[in-house]
Amino acid sequence: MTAQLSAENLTLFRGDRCLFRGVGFALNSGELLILEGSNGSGKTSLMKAIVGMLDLEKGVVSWNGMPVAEQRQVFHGALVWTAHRVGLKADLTLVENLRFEAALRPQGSDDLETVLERLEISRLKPLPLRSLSAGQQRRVALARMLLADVPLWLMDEPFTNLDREGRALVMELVKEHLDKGGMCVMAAHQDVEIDAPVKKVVLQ
Amino acid sequence: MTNPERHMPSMTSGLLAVARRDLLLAWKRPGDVLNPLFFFAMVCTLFPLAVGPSAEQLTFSGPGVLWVAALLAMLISLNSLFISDFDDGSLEQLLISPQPLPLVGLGKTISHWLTSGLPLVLVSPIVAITYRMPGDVVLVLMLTLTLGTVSLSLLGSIGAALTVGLHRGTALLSLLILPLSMPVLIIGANTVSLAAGNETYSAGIWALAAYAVGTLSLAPYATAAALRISNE
Amino acid sequence: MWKWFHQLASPPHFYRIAPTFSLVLLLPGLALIAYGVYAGLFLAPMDYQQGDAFRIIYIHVPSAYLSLMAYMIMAVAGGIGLIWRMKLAHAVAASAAPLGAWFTFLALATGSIWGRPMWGTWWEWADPRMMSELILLFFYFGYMALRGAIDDTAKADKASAVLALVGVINVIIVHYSVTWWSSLHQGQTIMAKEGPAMDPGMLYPLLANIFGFTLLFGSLILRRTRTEVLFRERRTRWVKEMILAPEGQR
Amino acid sequence: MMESLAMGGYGAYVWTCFGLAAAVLIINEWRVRARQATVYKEIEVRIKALEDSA
Repeated sequence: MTAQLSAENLTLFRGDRCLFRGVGFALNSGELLILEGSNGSGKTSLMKAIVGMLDLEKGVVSWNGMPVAEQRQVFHGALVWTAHRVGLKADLTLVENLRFEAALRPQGSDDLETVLERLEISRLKPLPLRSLSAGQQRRVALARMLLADVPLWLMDEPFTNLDREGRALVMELVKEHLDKGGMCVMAAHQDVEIDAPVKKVVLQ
Repeated sequence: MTNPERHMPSMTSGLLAVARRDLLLAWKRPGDVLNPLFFFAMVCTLFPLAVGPSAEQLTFSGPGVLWVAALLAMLISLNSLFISDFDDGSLEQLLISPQPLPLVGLGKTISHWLTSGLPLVLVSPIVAITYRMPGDVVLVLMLTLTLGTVSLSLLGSIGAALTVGLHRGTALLSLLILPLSMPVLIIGANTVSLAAGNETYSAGIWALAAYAVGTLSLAPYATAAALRISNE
Repeated sequence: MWKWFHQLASPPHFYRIAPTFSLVLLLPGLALIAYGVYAGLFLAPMDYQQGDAFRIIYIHVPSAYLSLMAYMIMAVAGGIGLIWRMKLAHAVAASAAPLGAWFTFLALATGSIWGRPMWGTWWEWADPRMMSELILLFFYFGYMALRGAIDDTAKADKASAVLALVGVINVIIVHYSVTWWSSLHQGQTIMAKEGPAMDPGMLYPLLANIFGFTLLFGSLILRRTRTEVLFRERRTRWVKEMILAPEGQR
Repeated sequence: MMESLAMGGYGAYVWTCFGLAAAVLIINEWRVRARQATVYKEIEVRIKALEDSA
């Protein structure tokens, strides 16, 4: 059986500089893919290339055996990407932000209240995002992931700005997602302790 | 794992959600809406000061001055169309949402028109009266401004999408948008002048309407392409 | 055919053959211009209305024609580059812009000089062709400014291609709206239209100059593109090998 | 001879235009050549420097 998310021979240039060359992987449900490498090694760019934001010099990313370039909308409907920047509006409240996100992609059965309780940000509901700490904003981005009904999670440095407790929570959530048959691609420069089948791509 | 009744939001829900969100943001930051209006009023004040306040002068140059001022005010408001979304990363999120990007961009443009074009149309009669424009001509002015600002919002969204994320984006945006907007200015201002001179002006209205429909059907695709390129 | 086209579009191949092609265009171009200029200045009969001033047409019309053609090339090449991801096409578009701007400038300057004895003014706002040409120059400025503002070449190529495609539709609309506008403000003399029934003695030098200028333009754009290709490929192996090759084999 | 150069009184206009055209063509020809030379030179220097250090 072909992997759900696969990539072959990905090569990307930024201007004259080659960020990575010949990167490939195959990811099935229940598996975690970790992109390793020091800062500036192109982890974020690789992630952007996977979601189709960057023009690859060479290589194909496939979703269910079909190139994502040919089914962009289907693929984007199957993923949530927690980028380096949370990508939420600072002037809107937590609920307004999440309600907006909900209109964009398929939503799961969990209701907002439960998810916010779980992430321990329920009491921050009426506040505009700009009055939240960086760590709290991260948790709102996690709520966006939990609320969406998508198989593929992409997380760029999910542990930044989180305390020990927060990091444990992220690992727990990812583990649950994988156990339900989801997939996760994670860029991280520190060790990730998740009890699940792990694949790695190391960038120089 | 995905639930069997997993339903994808409809095509237009992204458009509506984006438009609603931007309107909400504008509501929370009224300054962004008011500044172009103040600018419009001020430019209209500059002209009588520069060329003289005689009634004849004002009726003659009124349509042109109002139109130029409206065009510049639109230009000012266009600067911020994509910048804040670009800065906080929500533009990236829109690019990878399962919604068609032309419609997402259109949603932003609609909200832009509602918060900049429409207020200009509504404020223009006040300024027009000070320029001694008769009532029926004011109506023509409002009609041309309505159709014209729709085109300007749409054309402007292309320019804003092309320049988002560039250092010297502001000056560049004017350089890109002003030549593109010349047909709108020419037809809009002269239609009002014709109406003021009691001549037939319907051709101008039709031309503006056709131009608005044309940009409405083409500009969203150019904006979407430009947004993808700017975010590479 | 397709294969031949692809080979032609490969940067090293293009770089090698461009000078030859450029020369093939340049020599007949110069010959045509030499004839066109000489015949236009001294052999063509005088215009009964404008006297000898009409001879400016031998510069004005070819440059106005090239100003539009360069814009078309820019837009078409940009479109090809966007759709088929052909790098050479983007290099062509990048080279066409400054050349087009120069010819637009030439058309404007000669038009203005021609206008002085004919209209009695250096600049006639109500002439639709001059206005269209002026706005075309603004389009060129915008295009070059956008290119200049984006550091990443690949990104600049794509963004400016979108702008050129949007612009090419608008250039046409600008022309129509300016024509309509000037029809509202008539009263001043508009430049007499050159009818189709032009004396052959006047027409042939004009045709010679149009073709000659076009060939010269083709030669310039080929060589400009060649430099552009060299610059863009500066880190590739073929450029390195070419530079390190012994003098005679370059 | 002088008469035909005077262009019936329009000589100044006509000759300026032809002169301008010549200037534009020459400037462009020169710019194309100059740019090719600079770009080539730059690349040559850089590649040779890299080659020597290697």
